[in-house]
Amino acid sequence: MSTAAATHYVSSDAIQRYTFHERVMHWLNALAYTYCLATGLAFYTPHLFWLAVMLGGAPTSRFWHPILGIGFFIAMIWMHVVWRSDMEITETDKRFLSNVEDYATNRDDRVPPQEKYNGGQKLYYWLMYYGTFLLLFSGLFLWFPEYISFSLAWVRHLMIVLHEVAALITIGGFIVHVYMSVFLVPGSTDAMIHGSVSRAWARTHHRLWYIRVTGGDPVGKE
Amino acid sequence: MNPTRRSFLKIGTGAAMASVLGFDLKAAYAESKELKIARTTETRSTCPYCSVSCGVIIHTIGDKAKNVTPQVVHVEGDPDHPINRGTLCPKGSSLMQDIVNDRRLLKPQVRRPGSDHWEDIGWDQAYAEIGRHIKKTRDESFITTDSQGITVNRVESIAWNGGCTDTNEFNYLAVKTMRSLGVCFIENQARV
Amino acid sequence: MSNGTLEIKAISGHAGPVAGRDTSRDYDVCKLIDVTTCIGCKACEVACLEWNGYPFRETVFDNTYQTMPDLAWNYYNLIRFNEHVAEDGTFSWLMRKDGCMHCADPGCLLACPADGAIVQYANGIVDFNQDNCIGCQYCVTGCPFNIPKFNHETKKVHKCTLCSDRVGAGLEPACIKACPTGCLHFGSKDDMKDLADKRVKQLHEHTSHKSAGVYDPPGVGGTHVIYVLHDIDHPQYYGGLPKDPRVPLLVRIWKGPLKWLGNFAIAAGVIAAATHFVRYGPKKVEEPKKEEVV
Amino acid sequence: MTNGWIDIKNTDMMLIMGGNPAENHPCGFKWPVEAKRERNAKMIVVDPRFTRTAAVADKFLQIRAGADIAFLGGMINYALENQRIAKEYLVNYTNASFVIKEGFKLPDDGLYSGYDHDKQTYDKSTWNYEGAGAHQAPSGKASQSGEAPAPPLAPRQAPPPPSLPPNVIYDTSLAHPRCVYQLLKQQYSRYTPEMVERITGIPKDQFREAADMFTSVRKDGDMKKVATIIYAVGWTQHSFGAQIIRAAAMLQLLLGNIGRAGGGVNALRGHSNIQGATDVAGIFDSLPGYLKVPNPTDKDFAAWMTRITPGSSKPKDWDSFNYYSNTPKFAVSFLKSMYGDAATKQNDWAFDYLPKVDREYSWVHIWDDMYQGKVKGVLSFGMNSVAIGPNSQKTINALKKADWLVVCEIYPDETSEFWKSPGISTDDMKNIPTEVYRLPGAGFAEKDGTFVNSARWLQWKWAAVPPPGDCQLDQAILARIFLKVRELYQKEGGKFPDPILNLTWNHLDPNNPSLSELAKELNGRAISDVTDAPTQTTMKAGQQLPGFSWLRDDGSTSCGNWIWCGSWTEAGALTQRRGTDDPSGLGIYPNWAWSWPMNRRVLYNRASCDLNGKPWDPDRRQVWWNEAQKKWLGVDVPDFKPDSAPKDHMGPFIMNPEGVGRLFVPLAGMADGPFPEHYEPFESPVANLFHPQQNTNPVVKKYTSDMDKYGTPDQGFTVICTTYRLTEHYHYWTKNNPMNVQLVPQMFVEIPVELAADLGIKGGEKVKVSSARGTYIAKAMVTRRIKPMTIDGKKVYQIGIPIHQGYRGIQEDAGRESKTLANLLSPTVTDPNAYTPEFKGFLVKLEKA
Repeated sequence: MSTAAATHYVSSDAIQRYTFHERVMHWLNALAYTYCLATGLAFYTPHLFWLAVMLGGAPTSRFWHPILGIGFFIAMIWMHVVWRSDMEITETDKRFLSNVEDYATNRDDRVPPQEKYNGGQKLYYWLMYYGTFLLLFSGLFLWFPEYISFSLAWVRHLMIVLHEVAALITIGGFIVHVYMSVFLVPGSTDAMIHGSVSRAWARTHHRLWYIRVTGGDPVGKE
Repeated sequence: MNPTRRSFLKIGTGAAMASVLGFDLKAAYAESKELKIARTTETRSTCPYCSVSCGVIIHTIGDKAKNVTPQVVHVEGDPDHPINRGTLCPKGSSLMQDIVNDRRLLKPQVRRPGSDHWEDIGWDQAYAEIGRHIKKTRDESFITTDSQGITVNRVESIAWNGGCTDTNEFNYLAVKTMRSLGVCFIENQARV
Repeated sequence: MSNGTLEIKAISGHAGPVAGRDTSRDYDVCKLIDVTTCIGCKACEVACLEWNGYPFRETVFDNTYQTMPDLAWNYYNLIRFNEHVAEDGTFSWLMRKDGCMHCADPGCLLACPADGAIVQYANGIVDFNQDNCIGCQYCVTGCPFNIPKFNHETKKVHKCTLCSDRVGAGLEPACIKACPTGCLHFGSKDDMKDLADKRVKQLHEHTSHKSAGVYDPPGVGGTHVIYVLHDIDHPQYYGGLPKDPRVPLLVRIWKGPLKWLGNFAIAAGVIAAATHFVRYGPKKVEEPKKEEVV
Repeated sequence: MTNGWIDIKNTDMMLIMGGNPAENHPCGFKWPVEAKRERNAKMIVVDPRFTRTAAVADKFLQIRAGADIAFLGGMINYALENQRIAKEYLVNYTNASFVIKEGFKLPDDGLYSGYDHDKQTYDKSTWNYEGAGAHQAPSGKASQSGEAPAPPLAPRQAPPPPSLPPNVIYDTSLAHPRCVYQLLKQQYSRYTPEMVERITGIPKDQFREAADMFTSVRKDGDMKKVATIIYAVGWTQHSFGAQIIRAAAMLQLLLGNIGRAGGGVNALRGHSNIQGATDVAGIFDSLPGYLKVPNPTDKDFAAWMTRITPGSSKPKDWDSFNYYSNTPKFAVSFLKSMYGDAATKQNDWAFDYLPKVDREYSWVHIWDDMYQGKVKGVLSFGMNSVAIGPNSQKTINALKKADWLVVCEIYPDETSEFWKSPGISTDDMKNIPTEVYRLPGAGFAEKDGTFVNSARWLQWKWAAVPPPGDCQLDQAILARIFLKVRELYQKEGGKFPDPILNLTWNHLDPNNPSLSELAKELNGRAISDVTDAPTQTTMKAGQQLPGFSWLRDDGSTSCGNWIWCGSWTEAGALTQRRGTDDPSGLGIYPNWAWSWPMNRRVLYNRASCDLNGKPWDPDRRQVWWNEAQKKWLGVDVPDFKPDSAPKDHMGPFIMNPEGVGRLFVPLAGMADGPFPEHYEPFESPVANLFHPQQNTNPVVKKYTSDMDKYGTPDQGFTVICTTYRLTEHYHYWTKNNPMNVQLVPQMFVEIPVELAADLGIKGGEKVKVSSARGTYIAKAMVTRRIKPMTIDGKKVYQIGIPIHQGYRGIQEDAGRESKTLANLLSPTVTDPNAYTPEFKGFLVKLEKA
């Protein structure tokens, strides 16, 4: 593990966390989501309408929002195919979640060791996964409201609220996700960009995974 | 002429930001779409359909300057007219489509005996042929006296059918010309 | 060049108050539709098309005198024909001019996210500005009367402007001018209410229409298009006029509490994250000892 | 219209029947609505269908098409029975008190006295007033009423027709058994509510309610209120159409509603200028101003004048203005206008130049004669003959036999393309020898000139745009044709060229006569100085005359149409006036345009006052007698002799020789009886309940060629069909207008729900309607607006067809219509008075197409 990594930003002890394929997948998903988020927020509240203007004008935003929404959905399905097995909630995750307060207050020593993804990440994943369906389903009604007869106007009303509630929930998750990956857990963003993390990082945050991929945990043995 | 869009003043998005905090105390106005008949030439006419005789105003482009061929851009009721007072029915309201209509006949045509199509014909040629037809038919069948020997001076082989929208003056011309030819069959939409 | 301007009272999708709102006087305009004198001649339909210069639509015969089943983006007003048999067997042929009601509390404007796409003038006219329209059709969702219509080609929504261009220049709307029987009337809202009330009184006293009434639904704050109906208790007989139209509750929730709650939640989320970061800082990686590295 | 459009707002009660003004005259219909809104006037609508008019009516009655006389007769009976009549008006302003000759018989068996079964005509000598003393042949003879159409022309060689007695026996107590009033009572006593129900299908309770409502204006002898009757071709287009209108006029006379603001009998003409066309004699049987055409019995001008100038016929103590006594002045001035210097006293004012006619040359006859090969050429200017007349296939087949056809039109129409009408193959065309010229004329916006509306207003319009393409003005086209013919006669001679060569043609541009020149000619001018004796004023030679009282029979004046004299005077074109003042508030607008005669807006307005010249209703006063000035004053122009004091008892109906309104029309006034009698339409599913042996009008005009077929219920034609227009369309014209096509894209047949259920027809499906003459195919409109009727216990269905389908039009050319004309169905049967075909109420069968 050696010379090739020399040109890398990550120390030579890096281990691969995300393949190139996974990273492309994540960022496409992120791009679509972010675009929908920005334009969606513009349509959502007049105070953020300027977002749509900055993104090429509101009519353009309205045009691309549902199309990128479909893109987001496809990316999400792709992600699901790739990550579904990694995302199954296990006993480990439940333990993590019961100790989430420790995790949130950075008392990481009290947090039980985690697999490649911890319970919180998995929850975020499922939140986004199901949120995507909700957004797509309600979004289709918003996309083509003219095909809903006036006698079924309540469907339109309901779908708008559903779309917004779903969006708000994903936004909540998204804020946490961005905060954690960019600020709270240094190295996370690097990982999603370059694909690898340091051994220490892996050992700290995802020890079970670390052990699995390194074949043991010489450091952790007490 | 006739832009379909309105231009709104000071309510564009940029300006919206300025007014977020309500700084702008000047009232916001929207400039309305241009009134398409603001500078047209108005001609008073009468609707050609039913007998209410609604007054209509035909709006044409241009101010009657020599170099302009007037084009009808709008037709509306004449508000001064005591009967219709500006109102028009669905037919009267659509008179512009009658004046400017691509189904209009634009040149004289003739269908020759036995033919299955129209041919173009010049006006002079048409007048010459029609004049000849009328004279021939009249001369062939003119009745100077009836069976009792009484002078009747009539023609029973030519008929005149006048339309509902022919003006009085035109009808008078028809009565003059047809009666002078001796035509008896002078009829009009008025009968049916 | 323009011929007139109209003062703005409300703007869709607009952050903050409308500049200078209520700083000058204006009067509310109103279209009165006295259904009891409508003969369904469609002069209003044609006058509207002629004024707006819209192209012709291909229509098909559908066992009715009604021009087409519903309004269209380039067909702002439509007479709805209904053959109605009352319980006592009395037959009536009801004709109602359908079109934008110009609500005082317009659901379309409330729902519209696009800044300046829908404008309510101080005189009560609710007007769409297609330049700013984003084609989302939230106005369609917000409208309790099923009025705004979408143009698939241009992705813009249209509806009756109450001839804001004519009114701005001091003329009456085109449909009003054309109406042969005077079933349509135009003036200030006060005058039209007055006229409508008098007509209703007359119908009560001198005709068999004892349930006549004025349709000026309070659920949308009153409208700037009001009806006199023979039977105010059953507006639905007139081609689906809603009995008590309101801006849909969910739309109100969406544009009211939900919007503010969401705004707050998003802001709170961001602030919470920042606070968390300040309080706890980034997570530390537990650096292993050098020799332990494989 | 005796009154005018705006005047309807002054009414208290409306009977709208035989017309659908909301549909066909929407802008005029605002005034009935105004009366409802402003005066709480009631509106009764009687129609075979629940129409757009019915939609805003106070009362709607569904009547069987063609049962109108039964209904109106029932109304007359109701008014008489309940004394809902205007007694003073009736006695003094109508011929109710006149005594009728002995020997006159009412039509209990369907026939009046004097019927000749072989000739199917009446000897009308008993249809006359009883004269006091010996009959002296007065200078004039029988006349027609102002409203009634012209009588059929006297048969050749008949003895001179009987004339009205100058001194009529009368009985103002109305008790004389042979007085008009008693005969009227006797005639209509048969029209009981029960009978009305059996014939019209209107339940008798509903009928009573309507009759009570309408006649309520005369409740307890009150004379203030006024009722009007509004009709259109729903009455005219029957084989007894003129008599329906007569019945309405009689009802109005009984109620004292004629001559009054908000009253009258108001014909709503269907077209912009057919009133003008009739006024200026675009029809065979009159010359301009309703002068009767000369016939061969008129050996010279004097004889013609003697025949057509009526002498007054009245009770000796009464006075009669008898305005038609001026007929020679009008006739001479007309001939001077036609032939100018070529019309001299010496040559009898060129009397021989006028064709003498002794038979009917009406519309249906044109095609009948053409079908028989007699008519060889047709000039059709703005008239879609194939589509408009009855039995279109006969018209098409007739045109196939013509030598030439000249059509001046603005759109491709059915008439100019008759030779390629549906069903004619290219091979067939080879056998059609007709040479057809289609000349592009000018549209209304491209021409100036005047129209006369229903209210008799002459209004000038101005040209807005030049004709497009190679189109020419219609007057230029006609002028060029005429001048070509004249040139040929000048060069080559020919049969009797004199009238052609001598026709006046004083136009700055002979090839394109200006309509203002013609309008001035119609008004008339002084040829030499003319002085009005009473006022000692003089019109100089060449000056435009101010009114028809200036016309002379010595050749010193010329006038194209006497009733329009006063329309373009030295003061200019009064037809162009745009004064918007209405000082009286009655909607008279005396300074807007110009109304014939002499700008009078309500005809017979003397009748709006009582015997003493005081208005019946002071709130709606139109004219009144001013004792101090010894003359009639008014907000309208008095339609009366201005200085005739009330004590002279001059009758208000100045165009009648009697001076009074005719409840009984004497002599040749009507071809089919002095009183209207119910006859069945020529094709009817039921027998005449009054007299089954005389089912239809005994003097009905029908035709006998192989194309003239008539259907009976036995042949399966059991459904009554009526035809009409839609508000969105105008005859066969707007099918070229995309806007109108958009509103009603396809033509349809209106079918009652019950009939559709019987036949398994659903709305929108194609149906085939067949009559004995042809078939019509269109989509079904299944509706509750036409209900099945019970006629004398028998279930009868009616259907309706809007007439706007043709074979050239936007939808026709696009293949979206079946290209059948509604008039393929209608019969060649005409009213014997007005010669109008029976487009309303003929028999058909209906099936799925």
